Parts: sequence; C-alpha cells; structure tokens
Amino acid sequence: MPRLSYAAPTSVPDAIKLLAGAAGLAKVMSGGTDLLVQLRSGRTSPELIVDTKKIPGIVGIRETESGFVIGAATSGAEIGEHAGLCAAYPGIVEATNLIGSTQVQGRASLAGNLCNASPAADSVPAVIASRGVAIVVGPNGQRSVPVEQIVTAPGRTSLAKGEFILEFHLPKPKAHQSDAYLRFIPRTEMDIAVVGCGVSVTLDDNGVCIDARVVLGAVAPTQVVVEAGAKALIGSKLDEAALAALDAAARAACNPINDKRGTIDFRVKVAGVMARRTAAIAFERAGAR
Amino acid sequence: MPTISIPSSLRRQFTGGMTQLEVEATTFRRLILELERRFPGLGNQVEESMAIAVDGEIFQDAYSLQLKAGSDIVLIPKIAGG
Amino acid sequence: MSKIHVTTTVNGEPAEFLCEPQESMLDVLRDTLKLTGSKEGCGSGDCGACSITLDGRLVCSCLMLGVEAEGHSIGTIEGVARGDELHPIQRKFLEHAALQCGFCTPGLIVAVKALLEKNPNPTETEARFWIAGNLCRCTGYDKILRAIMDAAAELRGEVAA
Amino acid sequence: MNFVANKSDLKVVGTRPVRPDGMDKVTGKAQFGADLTLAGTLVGKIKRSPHAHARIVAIDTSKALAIPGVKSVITAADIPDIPSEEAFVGEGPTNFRDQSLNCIARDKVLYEGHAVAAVAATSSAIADAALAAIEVTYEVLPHVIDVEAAMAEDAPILFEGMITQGVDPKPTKASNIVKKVAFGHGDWQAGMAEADVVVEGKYDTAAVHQAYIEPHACIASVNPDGQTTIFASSQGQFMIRQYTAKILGMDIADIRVTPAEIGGGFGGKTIVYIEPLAVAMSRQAGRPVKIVMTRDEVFRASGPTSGGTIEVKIGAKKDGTITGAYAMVKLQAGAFPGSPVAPACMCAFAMYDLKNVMAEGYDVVSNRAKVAAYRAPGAPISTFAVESVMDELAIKLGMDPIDLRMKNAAKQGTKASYGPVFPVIGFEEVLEAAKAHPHWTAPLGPNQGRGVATGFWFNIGGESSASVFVNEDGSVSVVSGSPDIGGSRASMAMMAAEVLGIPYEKVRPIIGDTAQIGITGVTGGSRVTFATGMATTQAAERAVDELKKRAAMIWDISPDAVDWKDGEAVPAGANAGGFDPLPLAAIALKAAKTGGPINAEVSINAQGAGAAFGAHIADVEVDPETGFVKILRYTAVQDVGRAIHPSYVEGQIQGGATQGIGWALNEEYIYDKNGRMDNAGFLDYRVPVASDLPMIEAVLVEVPNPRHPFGVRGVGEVPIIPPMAAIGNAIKAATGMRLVSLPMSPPKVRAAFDAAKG
Repeated sequence: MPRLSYAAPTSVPDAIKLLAGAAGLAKVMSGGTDLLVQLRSGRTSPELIVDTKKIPGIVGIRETESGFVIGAATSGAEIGEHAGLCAAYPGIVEATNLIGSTQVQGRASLAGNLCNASPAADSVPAVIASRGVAIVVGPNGQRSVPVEQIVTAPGRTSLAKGEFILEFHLPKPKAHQSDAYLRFIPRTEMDIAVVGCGVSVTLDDNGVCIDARVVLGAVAPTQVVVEAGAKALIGSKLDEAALAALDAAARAACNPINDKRGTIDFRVKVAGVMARRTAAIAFERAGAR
Repeated sequence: MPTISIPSSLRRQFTGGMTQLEVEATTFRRLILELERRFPGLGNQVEESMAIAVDGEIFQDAYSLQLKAGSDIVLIPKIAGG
Repeated sequence: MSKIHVTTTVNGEPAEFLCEPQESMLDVLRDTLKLTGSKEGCGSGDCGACSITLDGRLVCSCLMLGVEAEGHSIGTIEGVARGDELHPIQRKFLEHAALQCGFCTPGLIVAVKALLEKNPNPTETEARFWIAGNLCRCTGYDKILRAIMDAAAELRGEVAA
Repeated sequence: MNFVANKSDLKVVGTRPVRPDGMDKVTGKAQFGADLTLAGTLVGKIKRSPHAHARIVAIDTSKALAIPGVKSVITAADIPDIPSEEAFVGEGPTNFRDQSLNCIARDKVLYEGHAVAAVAATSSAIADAALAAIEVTYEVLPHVIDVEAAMAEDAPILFEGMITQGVDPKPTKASNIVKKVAFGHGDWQAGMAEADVVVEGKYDTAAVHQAYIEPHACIASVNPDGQTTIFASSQGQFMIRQYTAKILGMDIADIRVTPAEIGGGFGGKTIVYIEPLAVAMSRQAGRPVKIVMTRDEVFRASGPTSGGTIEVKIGAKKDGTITGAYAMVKLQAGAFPGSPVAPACMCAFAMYDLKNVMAEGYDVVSNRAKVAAYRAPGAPISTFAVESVMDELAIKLGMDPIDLRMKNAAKQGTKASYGPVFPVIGFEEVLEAAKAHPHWTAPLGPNQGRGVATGFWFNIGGESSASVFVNEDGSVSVVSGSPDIGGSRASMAMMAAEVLGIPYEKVRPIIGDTAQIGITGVTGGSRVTFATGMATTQAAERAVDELKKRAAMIWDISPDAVDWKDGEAVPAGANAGGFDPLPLAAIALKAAKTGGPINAEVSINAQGAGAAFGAHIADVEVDPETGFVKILRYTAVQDVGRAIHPSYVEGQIQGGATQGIGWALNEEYIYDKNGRMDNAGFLDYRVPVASDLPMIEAVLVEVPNPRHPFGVRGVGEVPIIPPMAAIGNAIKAATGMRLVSLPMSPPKVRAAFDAAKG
C-alpha cells in the first residue's frame, strides 16, 4: 500500500513540478470536500496530494476591466460574499451556494466542483451558461479552456498530467444580461442535483432575447449545452410558445440514467420544468438590469 | 372464577379450539400452572412469551398478580418497544 | 514516511501536533488533541456533528486534513464558553430544551455561533437553511430554531439576558 | 404513593427546569460511546460480506495475523456455537443464537454487510490493512430482497429448516415465512356484508433506518482473570451485559457495563452488534479494544425497521359506523426472524371500537440486515394503510375525517381489536383537541391540502431500579438504571424532588453502571418515565419514610406522629408535641447518630402502563410538475397522561413526528440488483433537514394514567405512527391522488400525476 504524501506548494511552478513529477496518482486539492470523502471510502488512493490553496491568487475574486477573475480554490462562501459578483452573476453565485451545506460552502471551490467531474455538479451548468473560461496551467504553459470542455466523462477531465486550474474568467456582463440556476432535489438542501439547469440570457431594450445559453446537469454523462433551448429563447419575450419549445428542447437533450436519485422518465420531465423555471428567473433578472 | 380468552393462534395448538374458559386461579402464577395442567404446553407458552390483560390492564411477568372472580383475562403477546 | 508537524491555533491557544497526511482534522482533534466535543456522525460532510471554524469560517472537520491547519486558527465547541460562563447560544439551547441525546449539539452550537456572527438578525428560514447541514434526529428542529431565534435576540440586546 | 389527581398539588412536576446533564452536552464534555480511550487501546474493525447471500467456504486469516501491529483476528470459530434459545431481553423477543449469528456469520452470510471477521490493531491504518488481508472464499447463492418475492414458492430459502408457524395445517416444506399471526374478534366478513360502503386498498412501505446520528461504539477491556469492563453507547447497559455473556459463554458477574451517553437510538440500540466482538478480541489481545462503526456500516448492518405490504378493507354504514375491518400485513424481518408483525397487527385498528375486526400478518425473512426495533415497532406500517383507507372512507361517506374517527373512537370499556378492554384512555379527548385546533380550519391555497391521521401505542412498564441517597448536607443523589436518551434524568430528579419536597436543584440524577444499580430494562417502549419514574418515586417515598423515622428519633416521639411536608418533618398534630419543623438537611446531618446513611433502593417490574393515542394534522403543498411535497404546517396532538417535563414531552412528539415525515416523503433502503444497499449514507438516505420543515406544534392532552403516581403514560412511540397517513391524506386533498407506496418521493408523486392525466 503506497503511503500518502502531502504538499502545499506556494507557487504555480512548484505545484506543476510536484504534479508532473509524481510517479503514481497525484491529486490536486482545493476545497477537498469531494477528495476527502473519496479518500476515506477508498475510491481513490493517491500517492500525493497537492494542496493548491497556498498559491498566491488562487483564493479570492478580482474585478478587472474585462470582467471577473475567480481563483480556482475560492470557497463558495467567499463567492457568496462578493457583492460585485453577486450583482453580475447571480446564477453562478446561487449555483455555487447550493453545493453542500454551509459547512461545505466554507471549503468547496469552483475548481473542485468542476474537476470532480460529476454530471450533477451544481456550479458547472451555471458557469458554462455564462461562458466561463478556465485558465489551465501545466508543464506546457498556460491555456484558456471554455469550461464545457473540461469534463469529458463522469470522473474524467481533459486536463493532462501536471495540469491544474488556476482561475476562472467571466466576461463583464452586457446590458440586460443575467443568469439563473435551479436544481431539483428531493429535499430542500443536502442533496445532489437530480436535474440542474443554468440559463444565461441577454435582452434588448424591449425585453426581447438576443442571446441565450441553456445548460443542463445530471441528465447525461456530462453537462449538456442545449443549443435548441437557446434557439427557443432567442427572439422571444419568453411567451408560452418559447417556454414550450424550451421545455421540449431540454427534454430532447437529456440522456440520463436510472439511479437511486431519479428515474430516466422523471429526470427528462423535470429537465423541461427546470429549464422553463430557470429561464423565467433569468429573464426577470435581465429585464430588471 | 376468572374467565380467560384464548387467542386464535393458541386455540388450534393447545385448547382444541376452545375460545373461552374459566380457570380456577387466584394469581397469575396459578393461572399459568393451571393452564399447563389442563393443556400441556400452553402454560409454558404464556409464561415465556405472553402478557395478560386483566380487565383491560396489561401485565407482563407478574406471578403475584391477584386475579378476582369474574376477572376478564385476555392473552396477548408481550409488548416490546423502540 | 514520518508524520508531519503542524503548528496552529486551537480555541485561541497555540497548539502543535504530529499527524499522518491522510488524517482528518476531526481525527486530530479527537484522537491527538483529545478534544472529543466534535463528533463523527458520518465522516462525509453530511451530518455536521464535527463542525468547527477555520479562521472563523464554518467547516466540517471531517472534510479537512489535519495538515491543513498549519498556520490557521481552529475553533471548536470546547472554545465556545468563556471559562465558567456559557455562551448565550449554549444557555438558550438549555433553556429551550433544544437537545435530546445531545450528540449533534456541539456541531449545532458551533454552526449557530458562526451564523449569528455573520448575520445577527436571521429570519427563521435563513437559520433553517444555515443549519441544514447539521442533522438532528431527535428534536424535529423546532426547539433548536426557538433557541437560535431567542439567542439572536439576546445577542442583539433586544431582550434581557 | 397514591395517584396525584390534581395538577395544582404538584410543585416540580409540570415545570420546565434545565436538564442536569445539559451543561456537559452544550460544552462538548459529555462522553459518548466513541469518546473514551484507555491506555493501550487497539482499533477494532469488522470485515463484512460483499454478498447478499453466500455460503462461507473458507476464511484465511493468516496473512492478516502476520501484519505487525495486528493483535487479534477473530471469526465465528473463535466464539461459542450457541444453541437456539428464545428469550425476552430488555423489552423485546429475541433468539440468542440469531443474535450471535448476526454479530458474526458462521456458515452463511445472509445479507450484504454481514460480519464475517474482526481485527484489532494498533492503528486504524493497520486494521484496514488487516481487513484487506483476510481472505474469504464464498459460494454465492441466489438472494431475495422483497417481502412478497421472499414468500414466493420458488424463492431462495435462507434457512433450510424453517417451517412456518401458526398456519393450519402445518407446512411440510421450508419457506422464508417465519410465522403467521392473527388478532381480532367477531366476524369481519359478516361485518362487510352489513356495510353500505366498503373501501379497500393495498399499500407498501419501505424499510427505514432509525438513523441516530451517533454510530454504534464501544470499548471493551478484559483482564486475564476474565473480568471484563465495557463502556458503550446503548439503550441498556444490562441488555449489553446479558447478550455479551450469552454470546461468549461468560458469567454475567464477570462483565461490568458502563453506559456512555447515547447519541440517539429510537430502538436501534436495543441489541448488540459490536460488544461481543470487542470483548472476544480484547480477551485475545490482552488490551482494550474499541470498535466504532462507520455510517456506512450503520446503514448496511444495523437497524432498520421492516418494510412491507398491507392490504386493508373497511366497511361502514352510511352514518359512518364501521361494521367490519380487515388487514393483511406482510413484513420483512431481514435476515433473521423477528419483524414487528404482531404489534403491527395489534395496533392497526386499535384506535377504533369495532365489533368485527381481524388483522393477520406474516413475518418473512429475506437477504436484508436483520430488523431492529424502531419507535412503536410495526404500528406506523399498518397504520399508514388503515388511516389512508379511513380517509378514503370519509371521502366516500362525505364525512369530516375527524368526525368519522370520533364516531368509531375507542374509549374506556371498548374491546380493543387486539383483545382486552381499554381502561381509562384519552382518544376522544385527542380527537376533540384536534378538531378544536385552529389549524383544522385554517384556509389553504392552490395545490395545498390538509390531512389527518391517528395512531395508537400500548406503552410498557417492565423492570426498573432506582436508588435515592440522602447526602450529609441534605442534597440528594438519584441513581437509576435507564440510559437517558432524551432528558429522562431531568424527569427522575423532578419526581424525586416532588416526593421529597425539596427544590429540583438539590437532586442530582445519574445513570448507574451494571454494578451500581439493580437490573433495569432498556430505554425503549416509552417506559422510562413511567417505569423507572415509578421506581424513583417509590425510592423517594422510602427515603421520606426513613427521614420521618429519623426525625421521630431526634424528637423522641413515635414515627407515626411525624408528617412530611415541603421537605420538612413536622409533628403530625398538636398531640405529637410542639416541635419546630426539621428540614431534610437537618435530619441528614444527624444520620450517623440516628442509624447511619439514609438510602433507599427500589427495584420493580412496573405494571399498568397507559395506552396512548395521537392525532396529527398535516398541511402540504404539492408541485404538480416535480412531485415535490412541502410540509407547510404540522400539528401533533397526543394524550401524554401527564407531562413531567413538558418541554421534553413536546420534544419527543416533535422528533417522532419528524421521523414520520422522513418516512413518509424520502427515507428508504434502495438495493441494487446484487442485493447491495445503494444509499448507505446521509446524502442519499434522506432524513429531514431543518430547511425541510415548519415548526412542529405539539399539543399535549393530559388524561392521566391512574396507575402511575403522577399520571404518566409514555410518549415516545406514538408520534411516529400518524405522519405517513396524515401526509398521504393531505396529498390526496391537495391533488385528488392517493399515494399507496412509501416513500411518497417526488418521482412517485410526479408519476401519479402523469398516470392521473392518462
């Protein structure tokens, strides 16, 4: 049984060196809320844990000329406390603040939620809907990756050995742009999404949708960008016809499984419901801005 | 003499279908002994796994319980709890 | 490989310990530092019985490695009362009978203290969502909520202590 | 002591003081099962079966034993192969052999998670390595999980020799049906023939776990001479002692069990799982062994209570008079006999005054964890079906559902459906209080509905011991044998203070270990405040008698000439002499001179427990698109006899109701196709969280039990019985749909909407 080592590098190069140089399995830890559960259950037995939280800038939120930079290991609680981000991306904030309990919020990060590569991760559909970009660093330098390209399958990402996410970039929201996230769970808290839905819309001055993104979680092996859903919204003021088209598009985009958290039939139907309800909130927010 | 009602599950096994009987007994202990004498096995069964309700009140493991003439006695399983 | 030496602060006092990399903060608190007030109900962050604060922020100590305490400040149930004086939250839990078996109580009190430091005037709904990660199987939460709301009022100075 | 009829005569009983153990619990000092570590303590862990049903071909422990730091490895071969022996331990029927085999499997594993071996090592990591190094060879057998599948002709058989008891003629072929039970009187079929309206339905419920937050934990230490100490969290230290002695073939006197603080039990800690294994390993290793279950182990290998199917048929006249009632209850026992099918049948119709009634049931084994007691064992399952059918009946008759229940309510003198006639009971008072409650008539909005349901539990007495020690300074120590699971120490101190006439704060209650106090049954069955309270009351009375004697000696008068009033000895009348009152403390100070320490110990087998009834009102809002059911308002009315400490009585009701809400909406055991539990954690075994609930209003109705000095009935069981039907009935009112399967989780509710639309 290989013994576990722990390292908390204080710079990006040091972290990359550790990750790239590890002979066996090396795990990046930011909040650790998923990693520790997996360690304990024996689902993962890494040889090295690289705690990234001591890397400067990886924890915290910066508002820049072009938008927001969210450090990869920033906790959900810190995200929820950032007034600027809350105003600009209420959907991303509410999605992030649905990950686990208050206690989990104190630790869980966007990067962890993303790289755990669960189809049900709450923050991921919201970040994809708002066209978030992950800044990936690694032995071959730095690259910008649209968030929807990170997760490739349940438990798998497109990150190469030695790579990790340093931060997320979100563009400055346009006029009348806003977002929303809803998920369905059997309780009111402490559950994994049975269906999650992130929607971002931009309206014109008359309230007509000119840009949209609809993303579903927990209904397929990875998050699904529902192109037909966006089409259903664009050009509409979210009338009955648009809602019906969105509902149908969301259902059609589903490719779920039966499991302990929901049946295929239930997930498909609720995906349509969540899409409609999330879009309604996003439209209302965008209209109010 | 107290009257005792025999539950259906015990009737078949022990009393040949008798539903109610009068038993000469002034205490719970004597009731058990008397039942065992008349229907071998029944007294033991009552002793090991039954409670008795006497005029509505339930008693478990109570040898010294006084029975009155005319008492209405019902055998029920011992009650457990959570 | 040898154990890792960690220097930290626990309940305001300097503390040092040695731990294995995979040991959780909860294991360290309970087994090494003998602070058994933090409880393990699940080991997976789902019950809140091990709630502590890390630099003032509420976390599950079962979801934190002991080594991560290096240079940080840990708060546990053992640090909530001041000497022989209970914190008002502790007192209100007693007055309102907000505990039965008492196993979830330390985690809840730590969680409620974190709530009221952040939001001194929570609505009942806000309080319910804040403690949704603290499972209590005995009380149905009713009396816990009454204790929280009453403690909040007292801490705001709205009612006589 | 005679029954205190007037509440106004009580000074301490009925008040709400702070519990004596509270300070330890809000500061983190209280010692629960996993909190004690002794010098040299080893970590004990258990290897469990990955198969639902398999023959154990071989177990090779040699590699594990060879690991440095491994001090003991045991299998069933290391403990006696005890014979089958039926018994009643604590409050429950049991079989010692089954309990032994449930602690550690001998030839066959009967469920996933069944223990097959255990190790004790110097660290947790070494213990894990040892578990991995134990090689078990299995011959996997076909398994069966569900109750009706297990009853089928061609089902895999768990026990080759099991011939169903209680059926005529006696079967010749083995099956998974342990026994059949039947309760009732009259002719239920004739009753149906008399009816104007007959309603029937088939319902099913899922297995649910007690889900106490503290996992099972113990530490055991065995000396070379066999003397053994165990510190463990449980509902009964004497229960642990008895089982451990029996399973390991030890003398009871060699075992001393100290009760840890218990982090919830609800019935699930009334049997042993780990203590005999810890003792067996400590004996081998010569060092203390501590075993703490993980949450995963708790779900897979302890608890739960049965799921089952229930068919109910009720016939009534147009005016609501029930003419006949029938129920067929099939319950999962898990891997060993012993589902609560008898109380399920006995409680099914106990709320009603019925001329023709029959409840029959089957106890059925299958490849699930052996069931354990859970709050009012069996009653919630059958009552869910009966109270749902009662609701349908009320709808069909066009009657108010409370009126329908009132029309048929059991009262004093009613022949209960399980046999006896009821003494003084408070069901009518409960129904009246429910109907008069503002909740019953409050307005509702769209997609909202209101339901009501009732429930019954016997409550029990049993063996209890208590000692009262009058200390030199006049303070009083009360020792009892009942682990305090929800504030009972406060109740004991209050009852003792009431009898002694001294302030509550002068009485300090503790829980004795098995060497310090007489045998006491488990904390369960809602018996502690009743039975142990009765022992405490009697011990306090004896102390008062002794105090009076001592005062008489001080005054040099006859003991008959001394009365006891407000904590003081006073002359009984003018003829007794003109003495100033002698306070308890003054008498205590002179104890040495008047005959020595003033103590009283009472051990009883308490009889005369008072039956209890409850009625719950639930308001729900149903989301037709997602099937999500939100509890908007909840009121639980219950006859508690008399509340000693009303806050903790309310707490029992609120907690029980909430467990019922979880049972109704989301809690369930989910199995995969291999018979393995798929949701063994708090993430997917969904107990209610704070944000799921409204305030739970507990309404205490007090119809005192004349057989207890303070009128106590027992409160802990009843509140878990009505919620499932109350919520199902509320969903029906909100949507027009009858949900017949628990849990009424969103996928099922949404599917019902879809089915209703066609």
